[in-house]
Amino acid sequence: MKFLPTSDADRDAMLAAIGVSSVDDLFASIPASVRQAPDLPPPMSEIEIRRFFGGLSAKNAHAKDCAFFLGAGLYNHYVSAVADQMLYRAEWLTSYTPYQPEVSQGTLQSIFEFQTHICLLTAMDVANASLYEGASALVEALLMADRLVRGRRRAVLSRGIHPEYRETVRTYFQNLGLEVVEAPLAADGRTDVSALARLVDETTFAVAVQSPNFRGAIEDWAAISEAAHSRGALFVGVVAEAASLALLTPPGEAGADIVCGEAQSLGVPMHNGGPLLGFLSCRTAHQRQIPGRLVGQTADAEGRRAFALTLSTREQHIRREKATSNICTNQGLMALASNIHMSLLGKKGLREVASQSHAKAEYLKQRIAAVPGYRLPDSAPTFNEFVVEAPGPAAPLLSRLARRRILGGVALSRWSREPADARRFLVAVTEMNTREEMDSLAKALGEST
Amino acid sequence: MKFLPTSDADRDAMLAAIGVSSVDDLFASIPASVRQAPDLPPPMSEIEIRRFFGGLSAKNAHAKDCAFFLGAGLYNHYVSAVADQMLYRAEWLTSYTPYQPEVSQGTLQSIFEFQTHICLLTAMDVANASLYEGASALVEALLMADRLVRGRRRAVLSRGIHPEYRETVRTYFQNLGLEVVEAPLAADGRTDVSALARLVDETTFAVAVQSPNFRGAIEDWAAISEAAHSRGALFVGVVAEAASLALLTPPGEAGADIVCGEAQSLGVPMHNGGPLLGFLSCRTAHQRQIPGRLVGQTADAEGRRAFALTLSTREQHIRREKATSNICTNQGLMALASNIHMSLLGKKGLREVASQSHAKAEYLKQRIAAVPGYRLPDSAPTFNEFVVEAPGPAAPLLSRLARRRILGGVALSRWSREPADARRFLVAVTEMNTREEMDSLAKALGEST
Amino acid sequence: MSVEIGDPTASAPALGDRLHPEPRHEPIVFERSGVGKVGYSLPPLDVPDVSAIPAGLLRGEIEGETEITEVEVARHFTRLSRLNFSIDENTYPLGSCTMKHNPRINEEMARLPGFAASHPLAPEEVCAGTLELAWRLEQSLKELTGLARVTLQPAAGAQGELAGILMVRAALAKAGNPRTTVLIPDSAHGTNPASAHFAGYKVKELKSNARGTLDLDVLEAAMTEDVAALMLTVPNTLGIFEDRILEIAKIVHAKGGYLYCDGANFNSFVGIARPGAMGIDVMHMNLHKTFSTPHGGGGPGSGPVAVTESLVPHLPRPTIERRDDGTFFLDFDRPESIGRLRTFLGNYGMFVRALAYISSYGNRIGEVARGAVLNANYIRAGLTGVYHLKYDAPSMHEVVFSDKRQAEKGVHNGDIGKRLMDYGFHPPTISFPLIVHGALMIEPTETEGRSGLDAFVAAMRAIAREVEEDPEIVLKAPHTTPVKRVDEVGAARNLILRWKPAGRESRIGSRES
Amino acid sequence: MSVEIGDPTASAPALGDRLHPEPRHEPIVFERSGVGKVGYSLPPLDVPDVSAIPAGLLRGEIEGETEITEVEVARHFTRLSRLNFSIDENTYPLGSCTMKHNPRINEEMARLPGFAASHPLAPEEVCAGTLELAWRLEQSLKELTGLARVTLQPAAGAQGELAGILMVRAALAKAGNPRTTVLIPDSAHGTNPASAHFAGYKVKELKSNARGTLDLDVLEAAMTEDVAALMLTVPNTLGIFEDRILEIAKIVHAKGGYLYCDGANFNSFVGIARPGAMGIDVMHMNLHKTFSTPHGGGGPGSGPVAVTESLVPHLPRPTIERRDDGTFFLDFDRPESIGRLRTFLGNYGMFVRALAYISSYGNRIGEVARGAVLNANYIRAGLTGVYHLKYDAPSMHEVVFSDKRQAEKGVHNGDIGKRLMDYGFHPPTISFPLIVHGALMIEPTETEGRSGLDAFVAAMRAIAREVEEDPEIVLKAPHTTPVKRVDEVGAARNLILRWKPAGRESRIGSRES
Ligand SMILES: Cc1ncc(COP(=O)(O)O)c(C=O)c1O
Ligand SMILES: Cc1ncc(COP(=O)(O)O)c(C=O)c1O
Repeated sequence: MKFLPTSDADRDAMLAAIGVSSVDDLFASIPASVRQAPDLPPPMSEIEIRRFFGGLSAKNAHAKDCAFFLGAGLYNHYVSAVADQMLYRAEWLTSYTPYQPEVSQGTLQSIFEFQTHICLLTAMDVANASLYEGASALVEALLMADRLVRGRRRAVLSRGIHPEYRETVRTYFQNLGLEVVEAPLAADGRTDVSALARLVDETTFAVAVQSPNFRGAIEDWAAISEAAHSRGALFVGVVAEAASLALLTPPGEAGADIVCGEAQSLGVPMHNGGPLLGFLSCRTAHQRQIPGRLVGQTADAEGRRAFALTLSTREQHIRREKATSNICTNQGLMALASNIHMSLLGKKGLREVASQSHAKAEYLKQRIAAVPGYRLPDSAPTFNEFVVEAPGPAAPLLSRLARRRILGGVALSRWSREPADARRFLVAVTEMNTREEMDSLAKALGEST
Repeated sequence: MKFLPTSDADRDAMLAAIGVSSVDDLFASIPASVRQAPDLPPPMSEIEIRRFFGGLSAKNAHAKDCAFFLGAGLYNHYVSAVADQMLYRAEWLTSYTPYQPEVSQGTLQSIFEFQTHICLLTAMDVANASLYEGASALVEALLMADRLVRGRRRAVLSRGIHPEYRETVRTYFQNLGLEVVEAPLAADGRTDVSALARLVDETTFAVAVQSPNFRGAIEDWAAISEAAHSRGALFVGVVAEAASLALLTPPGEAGADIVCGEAQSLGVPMHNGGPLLGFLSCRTAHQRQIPGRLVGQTADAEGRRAFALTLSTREQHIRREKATSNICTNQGLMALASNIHMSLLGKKGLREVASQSHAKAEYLKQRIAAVPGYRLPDSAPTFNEFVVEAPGPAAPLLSRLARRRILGGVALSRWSREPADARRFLVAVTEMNTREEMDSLAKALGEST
Repeated sequence: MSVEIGDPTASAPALGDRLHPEPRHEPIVFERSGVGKVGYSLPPLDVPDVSAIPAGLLRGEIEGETEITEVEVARHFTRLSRLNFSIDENTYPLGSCTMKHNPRINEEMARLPGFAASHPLAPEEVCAGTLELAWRLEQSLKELTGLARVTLQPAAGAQGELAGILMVRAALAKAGNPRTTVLIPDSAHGTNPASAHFAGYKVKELKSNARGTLDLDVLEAAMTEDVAALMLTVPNTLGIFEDRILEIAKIVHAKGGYLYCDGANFNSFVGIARPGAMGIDVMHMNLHKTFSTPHGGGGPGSGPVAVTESLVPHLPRPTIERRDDGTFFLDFDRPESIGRLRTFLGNYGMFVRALAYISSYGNRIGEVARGAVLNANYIRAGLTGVYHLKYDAPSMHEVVFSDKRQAEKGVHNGDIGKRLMDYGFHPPTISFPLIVHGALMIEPTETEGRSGLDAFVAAMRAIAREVEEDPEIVLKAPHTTPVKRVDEVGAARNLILRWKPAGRESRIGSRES
Repeated sequence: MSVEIGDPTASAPALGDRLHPEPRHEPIVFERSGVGKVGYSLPPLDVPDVSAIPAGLLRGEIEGETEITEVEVARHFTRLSRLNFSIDENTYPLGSCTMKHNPRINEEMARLPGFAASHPLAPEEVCAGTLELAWRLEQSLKELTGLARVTLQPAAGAQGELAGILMVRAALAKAGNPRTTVLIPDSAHGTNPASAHFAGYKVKELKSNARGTLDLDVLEAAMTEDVAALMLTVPNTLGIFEDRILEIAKIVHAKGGYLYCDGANFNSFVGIARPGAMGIDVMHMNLHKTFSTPHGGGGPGSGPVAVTESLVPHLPRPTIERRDDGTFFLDFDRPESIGRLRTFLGNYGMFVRALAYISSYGNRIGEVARGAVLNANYIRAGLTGVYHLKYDAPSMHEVVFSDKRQAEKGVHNGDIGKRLMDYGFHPPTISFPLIVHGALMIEPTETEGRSGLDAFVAAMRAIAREVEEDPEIVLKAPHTTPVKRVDEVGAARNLILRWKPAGRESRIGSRES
């Protein structure tokens, strides 16, 4: 086999050294009754793999061959060629979690740089080395808040949080005796802050709100922070479209205790939904309760600056069931991709990506609002994503557009049974969209009424 | 500009250190009258470059989206993923010719390995580090022969040599007082060896024959070697489809003095015709007349094995107009790609590629011969390429097929004015072609009669 | 770029560094930043440059972010990468991590635009290829595990463990009582108890017997009606296969419990034997171990979970289903599902790589296990008598020695690991299993050739000799790495977790309240 | 893989290597070979396995070829690569070679299937994109050179020189007399005389004046009716611009000769001034220098040649033409063409990269030259007084110092270059220009930042100090490279030009007759 470097001659010599006569002898401890060769097709060569997977790939519409307006927590932002090609380097691709700092300074320093970027973007003190993705990052943030605020069992979540994030929270919470209550949205698409405030009480350990929220509306961090802190709850800021952090007031500036979410927008391709890049940042005061890996700066035996994993006593391999999380493998390579991306675009570029995305979204809003039969139900300011209400059911409409190589949006009916939502869909715009694409979407909508 | 790391502040500080007030001052020695800003479009971003070049790429039919049977000196053979991705490594991609061995051992050892592979495949003693491509490699081989055989001015070339190789020879020879005569092909598609023998005399310094020749026919090296050597001329074996070297008697075994040609088939993508990979190998006795770079094994100051460029006194940077060639930059990265390819496939794989290509070609020959109105004019044995004669003009026929995503072959009318050739085209087959593709070509030919 | 000697008036480097004046470390990317530099460009805005966001919701510039050019970024990350050890450099025998060769074709396939640039929320009609690929991966994993269904959703092994235990809990709850406890051998990986805990269970640790395996009497005693599941690693983290697996399953099932298998070590019997036939009810796999998706310096991974029939109703939502007409769809209508553990379908890019890997071996995938076990036993044979072997039961894909003998000379497993770096190898795992004090957990994987194994054995033997003749050389190791031994204690004592402009660093450590 | 210590019974490494026992070199790929190993697989043959080739024309197995697996190949070439210095590691100031940053987007574009997997002999209708791209590149180069047409065919600069001189010869021959001689300044690169020679011309070398530029009196005297062309490098290899270029052109043209420009140094004025306006009739460019296509360890390059109107009929065949309807075609019907210099259209992959590069800068491409000249002059300012500067005329993109002062201490340019390696830099060019004895030819290129230039200057100054205080450290350099100083003389004395199985090597050197 082409991946197996042991020739028959080598194998025989090795068996002799081991002192057995066949490789089968080494499997003696596996009961014969459970052994069975798999019923799989014969091995495929690279040429066949390219044909087969190439064929599967060709069956999918994607951002490189369609006018693309899908979002809902996963965005088609610019990824540089330098970042893409850097990931091919074996030193990045085929190394493990940097347990041994003397031979892992590359990965360790890159994580340290990533942690710094996240702190700067969220305006927080400390960030971890990554989490799986946005939804589980929110779970980790809430569990962290629960550890920090003893004796309270309830988390208040805005309905503006991505529905799959909220569903994930329920999955994790169900057996931990933790309770979730959801705060409604107001008519303008934002969280109804007064309703939320009424739900917060002395049993509430955390208030979590996402901005821009799932409908694209920009929330008022300050008011929410006030609602949470006034009752002694922690304020968890959730960000699912991290490109917005370069333009909008970061949660850290509005008093967030923990910020978490999805950083895919910052240099990670869509990958059909994964691998993504969960992140979590917090205040220095809370850093010992942070989940996941942390890299710290230190020195080597000769006094040179060096980096190492640190505070491991929080982690499962030492703390076991008392660990701050069960996470072990995280999203290392995606954190590297994002570090390269943020470093390359930097202060100016991250901002320009955000402002272009917003300006283009505003243009598309106007174009669609002008199409007879279509309206924008929400009045709150948005960043780069917004809800459109069609004259008829949205899902079939979007399927019709897809056949015309326009991926026009995501139907809300996927997550909502509300009748009104059956005619609604989310449209996302980024710096990658051209005016022509947006005009073509508006035109196509006009034709499909 | 994104590729220019000098900020305005840096620039000003640098100007101060230099002692001038503006960058323009540094251009004072260029007459004002010749200065002019270029009339080019504004700078393009990566996103725009991807759109623009992606659009141009999409206009071309290629081997990944067509049934592909084009050859004529450029073949669609398998290239491994490991070779492709290895070329991204900056250490290979962005280094220069290895003038400084202490920091170039990677490139030097790889060339040494490449030289060895070429020697093994051609059955010769010495090979150089690469030449531009096949046609200029033949020129270099002939000029080398001319230096080795003093006082003779005539080279005899078989008409079976790729027409663009022969045209290149004429371009180079025209002003050097060297003469070319061409030996005809026999009816079976091979060189007419007796006619060739008659053309060889004591004014002939070299006899060059290609096998498989341009029509795909396998030549009889031994007879040609005899014809050349009997008159004291050197025998230059030309190989344009290097995959054949793993299956057919190598020129070195048949007494060739110099072997040259095109190694693109050995791990280099088609690249629309370039970069390719010229090669040249010879006998030890002639090594000091070899053109181009050579890497030799030596030792470092601590006695460890090391490699370095050697015999540079043959080269232009030292010998100037007396150099064995004017070549400087060669095809380094392609030689690396080929070294990786040959090393990976090795003894068994190179052979299997060749035998599969041959077997598939034989299958297609039969299928096409069975299509009414089509015939195979040549009777000589072929490797993986052969001439087909259509009932009507070949060029328009091939254009029709191309619109059906079948690149069925190359019309001989491109190089030949002979009436019969107007209806003829070359068909090449490799291990990449499937039976289905070949059946679809035969079917399409049947339909287009 | 050597900023330290960036000043033309700087004097020659200090004597100690005379031969190697170049600073060995790479500046932090923020230190390469310079006012006014740009490394990117975007197309000019082709719509009106409007902002419809109230000023109060806008931030100022991102203070401290970089200003840097592409060439500096390319150089920075290329230089940083060269400070890493990788599989493509040499043997990486990190026990339990299965550091095998990552075939390059898998990377190529994962980058096909129909996968890398696709979106899971596109209309079903234009997702036919992505759905089919995931469905085919599930079929392959079903065949290899001999279990009823597989969820691909978990992002890594630990999340797979949680998903598995949550499904067990759902099934038990449905049956009337979720129970309170999960049994876990003391040799287990830390994620096992942690995952059980986050599923709401108490953890009861089972002491391993003298063979290093599960003691059936201990199990019998602990296996009450209160126990939801036994989490067993097969083979266990000592590389020993629980040869009484069938009896273990009987005992667990007899009390209505579930047998959970941590499949991180599936590499040792994939294609040879089927967990389903062993009585295993639920098992996670690490695609980034057994199925060769690259570790990427700490992920991404992917932790599919295979389950027995009775747990199928509780699989995470959605499942991927095939219609009779051969089309595929996502089934969200699964009322008894535990719900979701994350967004979308999982780490899809890893699905592509893993299916490409499985396709490369096809029905010969058992060769992987055979090679892995052969190699581990070859190393065991080469080091037995040189290093102490606490448990001498037959080894599967890895062998766990200890530093017992070397410790008498004051040299510990960590020191031996560091010294291996000088010999050009990555150290073995030394942080666990906890039941072997001073563990040297060695997993060569099947992609190491004999000459590499010989070289590794020779190095381990040479180090053992050094411990006898010249322990200092080992205690002070490594001597040849980009940085010398790193002060990990110092990192935890004075916490510096992010870069700050010079001068402000000191404060960080102290800011903690 | 350290095969040297591959034997488990091997003893500890020799004392000298105690700290660094790992062998520093990588075995030759053939030494990794092992009987029965395979690293590839092909699809099963889907047609009858026939051979229609007479046995007499078949070879036996390729004796000595490799048997090796993918993992070993990946590791071998990854490890080998790490022995190379590259632009992405640090400043690479190799004079005349223009080692600038190679933008990664260009690599991505060159790999698009419509370029990388396309064939130039496909029917014209399905080559629209490849033809248009090449045509657009010609248009850009016409605009930048101010000349009438450009051929993209030459594979590198040297072949471009030959093509250019052959066109001159064709034009002169057409006018009745091809003439016999080409004039070349003594500062020229070796390819110039070599190319002139292969075009059938005698070479007359012109002595440069005290400024390092062409002496007009010398030119006047040499410029007879027998001279076909003057081959001038602009700016010359000393980095000095021939400020009397207009008079030079007049003198050459007055005698009916052609002015050839070696454009290898176009990087210093691209986008600032146009060669056509200077009276240059024909000029080659190195896409792998000015236009950033990567050097790849010695190529591939691409050497387009721009020509004035009178040479257009003689361009190599075919040219790429645009029809009025906007479609493109290849024009083979060019009776006065010099013919072809190679197969197909040229190094097409380099066309893609170069056009992407030109597109990235667009009308701001002059910034390239401005940056290159600024950087060279900054280095010149930093090293003046430390190293001897034979010619002090203004520098453009490079500056040529010499080892004159250091030579008094017995340290030569080669030693200084080797010592630079210890400081983390690639040496400058030392092999030419021949008119500067002990040359240190430094070309930083525009993609080096100030901090990098400062570091380079500091290193050069530190070395100058070392020459004074401790010359041994420089004479014995490098100290920190993968191999120590390499015996290049030995390589030429005992020629070993290929690997042979152990035992047979010795014979190779002696086999020569
Ligand atoms: C035995 C064992 N179980 C579980 C895990 C956790 O898997 P992951 O790191 O993918 O979460 C690991 C890997 O670290 C392991 O070795
Ligand atoms: C001044 C000069 N002329 C000509 C050449 C030859 O160019 P190439 O190496 O592309 O053949 C070079 C490059 O080495 C050069 O520096």
